[in-house]
Parts: sequence; C-alpha cells; structure tokens
Amino acid sequence: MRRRDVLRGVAAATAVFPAPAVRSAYAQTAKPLVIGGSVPLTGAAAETGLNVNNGYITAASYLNDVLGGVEIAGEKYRIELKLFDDASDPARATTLIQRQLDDGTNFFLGSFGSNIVLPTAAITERAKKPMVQTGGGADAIFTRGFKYVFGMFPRATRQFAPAAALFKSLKPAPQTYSVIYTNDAFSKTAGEGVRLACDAAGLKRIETYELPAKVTDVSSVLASVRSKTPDILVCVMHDQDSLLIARQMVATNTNVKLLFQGLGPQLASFREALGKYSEGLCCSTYWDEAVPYKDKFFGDAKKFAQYYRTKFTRPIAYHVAGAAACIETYVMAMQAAKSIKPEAVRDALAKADFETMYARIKFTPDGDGDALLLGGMIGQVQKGKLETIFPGEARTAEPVYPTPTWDKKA
Amino acid sequence: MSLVVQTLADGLVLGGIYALAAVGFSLIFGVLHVINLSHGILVLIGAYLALVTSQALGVDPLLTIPAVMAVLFGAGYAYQRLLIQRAVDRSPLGSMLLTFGVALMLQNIMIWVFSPDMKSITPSYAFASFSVAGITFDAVRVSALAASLVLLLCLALLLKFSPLGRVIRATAQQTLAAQLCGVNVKHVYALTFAVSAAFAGAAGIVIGVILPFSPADEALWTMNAFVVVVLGGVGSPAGALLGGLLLGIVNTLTAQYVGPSFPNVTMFLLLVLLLLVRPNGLLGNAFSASR
Amino acid sequence: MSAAPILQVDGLSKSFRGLRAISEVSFAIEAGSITSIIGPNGAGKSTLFNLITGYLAPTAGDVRFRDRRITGMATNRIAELGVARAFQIARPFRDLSVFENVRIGALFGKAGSRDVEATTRRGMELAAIAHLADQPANTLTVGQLRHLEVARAIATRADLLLADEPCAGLNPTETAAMIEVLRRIRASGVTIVLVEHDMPSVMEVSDRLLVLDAGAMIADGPPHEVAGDPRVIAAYLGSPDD
Amino acid sequence: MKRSPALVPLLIVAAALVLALGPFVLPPFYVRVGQLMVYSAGLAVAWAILGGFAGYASFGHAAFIGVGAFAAGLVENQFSALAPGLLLALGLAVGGGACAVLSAAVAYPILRLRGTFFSIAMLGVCHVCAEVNNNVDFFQGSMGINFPPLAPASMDPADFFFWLYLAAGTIVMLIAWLIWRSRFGAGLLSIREDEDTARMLGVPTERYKRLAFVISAVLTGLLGVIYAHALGYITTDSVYRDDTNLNLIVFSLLGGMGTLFGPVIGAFLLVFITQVILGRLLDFHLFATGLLLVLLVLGAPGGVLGVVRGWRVRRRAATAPAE
Repeated sequence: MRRRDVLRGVAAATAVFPAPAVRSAYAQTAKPLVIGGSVPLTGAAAETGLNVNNGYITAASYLNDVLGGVEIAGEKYRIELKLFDDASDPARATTLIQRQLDDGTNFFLGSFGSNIVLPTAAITERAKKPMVQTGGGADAIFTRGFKYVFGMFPRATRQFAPAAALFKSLKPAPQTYSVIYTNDAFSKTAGEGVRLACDAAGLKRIETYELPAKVTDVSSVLASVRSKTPDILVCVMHDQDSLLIARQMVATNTNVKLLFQGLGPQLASFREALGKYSEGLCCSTYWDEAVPYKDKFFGDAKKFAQYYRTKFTRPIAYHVAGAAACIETYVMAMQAAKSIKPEAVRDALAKADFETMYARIKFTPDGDGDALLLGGMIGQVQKGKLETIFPGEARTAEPVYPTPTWDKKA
Repeated sequence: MSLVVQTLADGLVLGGIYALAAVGFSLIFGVLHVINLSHGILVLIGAYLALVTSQALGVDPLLTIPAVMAVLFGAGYAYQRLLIQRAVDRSPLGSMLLTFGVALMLQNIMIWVFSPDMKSITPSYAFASFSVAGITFDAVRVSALAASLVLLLCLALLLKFSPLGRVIRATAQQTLAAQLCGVNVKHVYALTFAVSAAFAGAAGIVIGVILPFSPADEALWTMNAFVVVVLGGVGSPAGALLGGLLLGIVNTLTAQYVGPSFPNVTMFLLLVLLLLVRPNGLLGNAFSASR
Repeated sequence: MSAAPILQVDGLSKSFRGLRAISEVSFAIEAGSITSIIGPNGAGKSTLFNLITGYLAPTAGDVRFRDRRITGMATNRIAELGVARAFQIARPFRDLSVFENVRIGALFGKAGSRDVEATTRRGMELAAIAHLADQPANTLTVGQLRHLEVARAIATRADLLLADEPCAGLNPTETAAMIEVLRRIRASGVTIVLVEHDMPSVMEVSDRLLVLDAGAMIADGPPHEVAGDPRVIAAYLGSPDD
Repeated sequence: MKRSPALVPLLIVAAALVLALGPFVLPPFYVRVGQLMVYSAGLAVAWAILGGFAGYASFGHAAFIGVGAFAAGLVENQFSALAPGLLLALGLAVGGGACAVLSAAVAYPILRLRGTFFSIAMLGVCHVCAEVNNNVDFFQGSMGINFPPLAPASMDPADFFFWLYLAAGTIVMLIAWLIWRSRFGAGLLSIREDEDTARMLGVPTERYKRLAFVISAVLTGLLGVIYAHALGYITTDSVYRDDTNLNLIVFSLLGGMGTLFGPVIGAFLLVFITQVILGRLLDFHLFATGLLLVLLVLGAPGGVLGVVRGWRVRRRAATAPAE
C-alpha cells in the first residue's frame, strides 16, 4: 500500500554461444530441479513483481516444455519453480523463504526491492544456498561479505557511468544539467550516481530536484526548469512518473536540449502514450528485444520475446528478461560446474562469464553485476523506434543532439 | 513574482480536482457518520470504467461520465444496503473497518482484472496548452478542472433544491426527527451512498485523464479525501471545494518553496494540526457532529 | 446543624452567548442535610449542577466546597475532594458488571486511603443492589440503573452527593425504594443535594427547598413554607387547576 | 474476570517457557512463523494498552515501530565497535527513548480527539513520521539502514530472534497484566466506557490516557528495534507499513477487543492463517484479509473471546431455564 518501489536496474548478460537448442525425447524421465523464491504480486512492488514473476515462468517453461529439460553433468533435469507472493512485505518473505529451505530447496531467485531481497538473502546466505536476483540493487546487499548472493546489475551507486560517458561524447558538448529523482531507495541512489558521474564528467549542475516517491504533480518543478534551463535534464524515477513528467513538459512547453529519463521511453506503451513527442527522448535500456546478444537456449532476444508472447499478453519489459536470465545463468553455472551442489554452483556463478539474450553475465567479487557489462546501454527514440546510441559497439544509430523542441515535434 | 502566480494557478487547478475526489467522502461522513475507507477504490473504479468504455467506444473519456456515474450509483446503493447498513449502528470503528475490508478485496480484484500496472487515459488534447498573461495552463488539467467544478455545482444544486437533497440534509441534521416524519432512513442512507459513489466515479475519470493510476493508488485518494474534508468541513460541496483548493495550493507551494518531496509531509502535518485545532474543518461542520 | 456549610455558592452566574442561564445564585448547604432544588423546566437546575461539578465554567461567581474554592477546577479534581454526582439519565459503564461499575467509584473518587472491596460492597448495599453484583450493567432496568448510579457515586466516599432527578420516571414502588436509599445515605453522613420534579417525594425527604426560576433563586426554606410561597406557586406549581 | 491474582502471570510465564522449546522441536519455518506470531502478539498487546483498555484505537502505531527502529539504527551505526549485547541494549534504550519523547510530545494534543478522529489523526502522525524519515537525508529512510548482526555465531539467527521476541513479548504481556489489574487499568477501562463519567468519578483521565499512550508507544518501539535487527536492513517501507497499522486493530478485533488475552489470540490466529494457510496462495491474500475483516465486523464483532463468552452465556441460560 505504500509507494511503489520499482527498482530499476536489471542487467543481463549474454553469452555468445549460438549453440542450437537440443530437444530431448526424455523429458518425462527428467529429474526435478527445484528453484524457489518469493515475488511481490501484491503490495507496493506488485507491478514490477509481476514482470519478474513472468520472466521466471517464461524461462522455466521454455527450458522444460520446448527444450524438454536441461542437461547438467549428463543428467536431464526439469526446472520446477516454487514461487510465492510475499506481498512486498519483508517479514512475510523471510518466512516463505524459510519454508522453502526447510522443504529442501537449494537454489533461490530474488524478490523485488532491496528491503525484501536483503533479509531473505541473509537467510539463504547462512544456509549456503545461492540466490541469483534481479530485484535488489542497494549497495548494502553487496557490502556485507555475502558469498552466495548475485545481482544481475551493478550496485546502485555505479549505475550511471555509461550515461555520463555518452553526455561527454556529444557534439556540441553540453555544459549544464539538472537532475530530478523520486524519493525511493533506488531512484535516490541513482540520483546520487548521476551527480557523481556527471560532475566527474565536467558538467555543471544547475539544480537538483527531489520528488516524493509518489508523484502527482510536477508543475512547480517544471516552472523552475523553465526559469533555469539546463542543457540536459536527467530524470531518474519509475516509468509512470517519467510519463507524467514528459506529458507535463509537453503541455507546458518546457524544453531542454536533451531529456534523459532513466526509465520510461524503453517501454512501447510509454512511446505510444507520448506519440510523436517521444522523439529524441533518451533512456537507459538495460534490455529490449532488439539487443544483439545471442543465447544458447532461446537463440536471441527476439526469439525470447516471441516465446514470451505465446505465454503472456502483458507487454514485455526488461525485468522479464532480467528474471529469465537469472534462470539461464543458474543453468549455465550448473553446466559449467557439472554439478547441482549449491557450493559448486556458487563457485561457478562467481566465475561466470556467459552470454545470454539479456546481456553478458559477469559478477564482481562482491556479487553485483559488472558495471560495464551489466550497466546498461543508452537508447534514444528516433522516428518512433528506440535505437541504441551507447555504448559504441552496440550502437544502432547516431545520437541526435540537441533534440527538437516540443512544438516542432507536433 | 510570476513563479508565485504560476504556482498558485497550478495549485488551484489541482485543488479543484481534489475537491471533486473528496466530495463523496465528505457527504457520507456528514450524513452516515461513516469514514468510508473504500472511497479511493470507488474513485479508481470510475477511472478503470472510463478507460475500458472510452477505448471500446472510441469516445472522449470525459463523455463517459454519465454512464460511469449511473453504474456507480447503483453499485453504491447496493453496497450500502447490503453491507454498510449492517455495521452502521455498531461502533464507528466497525463501519470504518468494514469499508477497509471491502477496499482490500476490491483492490485485489482490480489487480486480477486490470493487473497491478499503471494505466493512463490519453485524450486527444493531452498535450495542448495555452497561456494567459504569462501563466501556462495545460489543457487536460484545465478541462479536468472545468469538469470538476461543473460536477460540484450540480451536486450543490441537487442537495439544495431537489427533494432528494432536502431529505438527505434533513436526515443528516436530525436522524430521529426525520424518521418520525416518515423518512425511510435506510433508503436515504443508501441514496446518499449512491450519490457519493457516483461522484467518486466521476472524480476517477477526471483523475484518470490527468494522472496515471494503478490499483495501489486507492489509499492515496482516500487519504486525500480525508485531508480535504478535514480542511474544508464535513458534508458540503462548498466545504470540499474550499478544502480541495487549499490542499492544492499548499501542495504546489510546498513543492515549489520547500522541496518537491515535501507536499506529503505538509499534507499530513496539516491533517493532524487541523484535527487538533478545528476538528470540524475550517467552515465548521455543515451537519451534525460525529462522535 | 450549625457547623460551617459544606457547600457555599456565591453570586454564581452563567451565560450562554449572552443568554443568562443562571444569574447571581447564592446559597449555602449545611453538612448532613438533604436539600432539593426545584423549579420549572429550563429554570437552570442542571446547569447549576454542571457548574458545581466543574462541567461548565461559570461566567461569574464562586463555588466553595468545605471552604475551598473549586470554581473552574477539573471535574476529576473536584471528585477527589469529595463531591459526587449521579446523572438523571444513567450513564453506567455498559460492558462492566454492577460490581465493576461500583468498584471504579471506590478505586477513584475522594483522595485518601480506602479498602476498595469493602467500599464497593458498602456502596452496593447502601443503594440496595448488592444482589445484582455480577450482572452486566447493560441488562439492568431503568430503576436499577438509577440505584447503580447512586451506588457508584457513594462508593467514591463523597461527602456531598449531587443527585439529578433520581426519581424521574420511576413508579411509586421504585420511588419509595429510592427515597429509602437516599435516607440511608444521609444517615451514613453524606450531604445530599437533589434536583427533583416529583413533588411528593421532595416534600417527604427534604430538609430544605431551593426554588429556581429562569436562572434566579426565588425561594429558600423548609418544604412547607416554600410550598406555600405565592411566588413559587405562580412560577412553578402553575395555576390551581393544573 | 477475577481469579486468583498470581495465576495469570504464572500462566503467562509457563506458556512462554513452553513456547521457548519451539526451536528444539519445530522445523525452522515454524520457528520463523513463531517469530512473527510472538512479535505480532507483543505489538497487539502493546497496542491494546491504549486501544483496547482505554478505547483509543490508534491507526498509526507503525509510526513507533519505524521511529524506534530508525533511532536505534542511526545510533547503533555510530557505535558499531560495541559488543552485540551492549549494542542491542543501546538500541533498545535509544529506540524506546525516541518513542517516549515522540509520544509524550504528541499525546497532549492528539488525545483530545475522540473516536475515529483520533484513529485517523494517528494515521496522519504515522505518515508524517514516514515521510520525514524518508525525505530528510539524515534519517536515511529511503536509502535504507543496516543493522549489525546480533546473534552469536553458534546460534541460528532464527532461533535467536525467536527467543528475543519471546522474552520481549512476555515482558509486554506481564506489563499489560499488571496494568490490567491495577487501579490505572480500571481507570483506563472506565475511560473506554465513558470518559466524562470516569472523570466525574475522579479518574484523572488526561493523565491516564497520556500515560497509556506513552507506555504503548514505548513498548511498540522496543519491539520495532528487535524487528529491525531481525531483518538486518530496513527502508522506510519495511517499518512504516499501513498493513501493520491495520493488523494491529484486526488482532484485537479477531481475538476480542478490550480483553487481556484477545489480542494475543488474534495475533496468533491471524499470523497462522496468513503465513501457514494462505502462505501458499499466490495473489489471493489481500482478498482473504479483506474478507476476514468484513466477516468479523458483521458476524463476530466481539472476536473469538466474544463468541466463546456468548456460548457460555447461552449454555448457562440453557442449564438454568427456571430462572
């Protein structure tokens, strides 16, 4: 019931093994491989929780039903997911995780929201069972010396480095920026990350605006932006808040040379809602179905998205892919370890360097995602499509800067 | 200077919408002495109904207002007769908790039906704006405000001049006397609830046009309504309007001059302070006191 | 009956928005007496009680209890000094038993040490409801509730009991029982001030009558004298054929 | 209500001792459910000292969980070199103290409100605390705050915190019992029944209400400090929860409002239902909680104890028809 705490930041890794999937005729004889976890299907984090949940289900059912199971050390396994609703309540999540541990579950997926992930991770850590999660980015998770907890994206304070690098490379060089962030754990940390990265890149900060976690009106902030206009306006907040800001900016004709929204424009629904006005908007894209990564199970991101659509009508979001990549990462680590012993799998995860349709998966010694590989890319809406403009090697289009004013887009 | 004026103007626009969103809550509180914690859910139902019908029929969301109000009128009547009436004579806490239980159930049902996602209604004029004397207004918000004011006026006229309005006011002031005069109090309660639900639904549409919404927002709109009522006083459209406008202005002023993350703090501080200083609202209590 | 008065009211006035409910009322109550305050409806009797017990603050004037000024004191402080009040419309603690109701009076009320159990028993016995001890208060009849009201007030070990129409609405048998209770209470050393409508019982039980009309005191004296006072007859008893 | 006075505390302690054996015989899941049960029961009783005894039903007691937890965390992190035991003692002192100060400051004005006005004003207080905690950087509410581990390395933290909760819950229960049978408790009860009459009988209502409020807040805060340690890392969302605000009322409502043991029964039942029975349901529990609330209000406003009492009265009436 509290403000939605949508963490952004999912990273993914992708390994470039274009190995074709092998169907097995022995699906029936496969042994069960239980992977447990809780997801917030109700409460504050429900919206993203559902995406995470669907991602887990998509990956598991593809591996089981389409590929007929996965082969690990010569044995055929079916993935058996045990997911429960933790209602965005950390106390409830801890009992649910404990119940699964008691039932003999050895591998865990993460919930969504650092305040849930950390207490549950503490339990699995103590039991020496791995947890691969895509929902907790707070630095605290990765600074406690946990050995069995792996996150699919860099810790929160390291996530804005790529964007700052992009800003620096633009011509003519932008001089100033302002940042707006909402007051939830992730956005606030990300806002801090923006300030660190952009100040380091030599940009001058004009203003920092902090919004409440649940935004209803930004008229006053926009009035201030109009009177002290920066070259770049960076908004780090949830999708729906980004939409609200963009809509009000259009409506009040508040223009900046570049509007960078941490989250929002990567969603098709967001671009549809804004229509022509979405042109030129930039965002972090941790993933979309156009990413060029290859995947040894699905083939590539596009095929993953196609399969997802056969199972769900809900629009695909990057959390879906991040969640699916958690399961792929598990399977590849098990295959690398040639074992389903938790300790062996943990060691393989720590050494992971796999390509998946999500991203290239590699963890730091602390367990969070590699800042370069899992730090995300930058996209820009160009002619209605989301093109990747950073980093250089994944680039599908050149960045447009400065972007046209709203009235020119109409 | 112009920043102050712009802030005030933004506040008034927002406030008009808050007022509409709160007026039903206020009416129920004034007449039935029930704190309807499912008010926010009724608001959201309006928004979702408008989303579904405006998409299905391809009409402007604001045009769905009469149909949505009619549906919620019926639902509100049944809700009061079947559930709330049974708890209304017990403790005030009981009826409040009952509405809370209903809110939880409906929220869960909404999550099943509409998913927990943010939805938004995007009318054709979503991005238009105009300026008057250097103050920028965006068209959606202004049309939402206009719709709110018209609806509030309708309710005020209904309460003041229609036979139904007279009976409602009489029942609120002197329940026993009204009963002795042959008023079917249960029926009047249910009608009051139905009217409130209808206006909550209309408010939902107006809100849906300017803001994205999701099932988890219900608590926000209930709390907003509560603050508006505490600010403006119980039971009258005029009180709701005053409270709504005040809340809107306080919100935008705080956002501008204290910090954008502080409107909620000031809103709740205001709530607590006002309950302490003037439990009956700034306008006083339009109807009788509630224990 | 020549000791210092237990209650002294001096020039007490109360206005509500300019309307005078009580004006310049003065009287003194002897310890150990039963005094009745009578007067037509709206004469200000209940307001007077509310002023004495601290429910309302007077506009002017003084109330002294045992020579101590209690004007404007908090109700509970006045109760701690030894003033108790029984309401006309009984206000029992509905969810508690008769015993528990009376026990609250015994636990609080007048300051000083006490034996709670004994005081509770005594209060119930004085008010003749000891046999109802375990009944929940919400099952009592109107008459029994009046007794409970009085028992609870007495259990505070008050020296002064202000009883607001204890006999209103009771049938003759119940009225007689109540009068008996009041007599017993007085006999136990408690001073009683009554507001009462029921003239026969007033005449029977009171040592003295005070008559209020339109907020002012118009007569004061022994029952028989007052009953013959033409002003009282005009103001309160009405025309002869009433 | 009156039995041999020493029996009740003996019963409470005996029950606690029996429960303390839990971790030796139960699988860890049930130990965690037990944690939640005992924690919730403690909160429910602390709430009931004000809400059940005095009839001031707070809808914002999560404020004290949050204030206690964050105050303790902020201070503990400054003294992280201390031994775990001392650190907990420090945290409890600071958390309890912060709640005492806050509640004492709020008590005077807010207790002038009655009925649902008080309930909602408390909700407002809770949200103000949550927002301030979340928005003022000093309090680290939105970034989250770490709590140093307390459990000895040899002990499973689940067991450790179960016992800690149990000890705290037992103390809260004993305090509640002491209040219940004291003059203070009788005064609170009379306030719940009819505040004006109580005052007229000499009950110092203002002082009693304030005292009950502060005691209730401090006990809630102490439990909040332990809760935060059990989680290890909290954000504003972890502690200032509206569902906690609601549950505290439901516990009493379910068990029996205004009784000594009702809140405990209600907390045990509700936690068992939601964690064990409904734990396996995916996205159904909001609905289930709502339904339970509706059924309770309409069908059994006296809660479990109310129903039991009803049976007894009816059986007595059936066995003694001649009267």
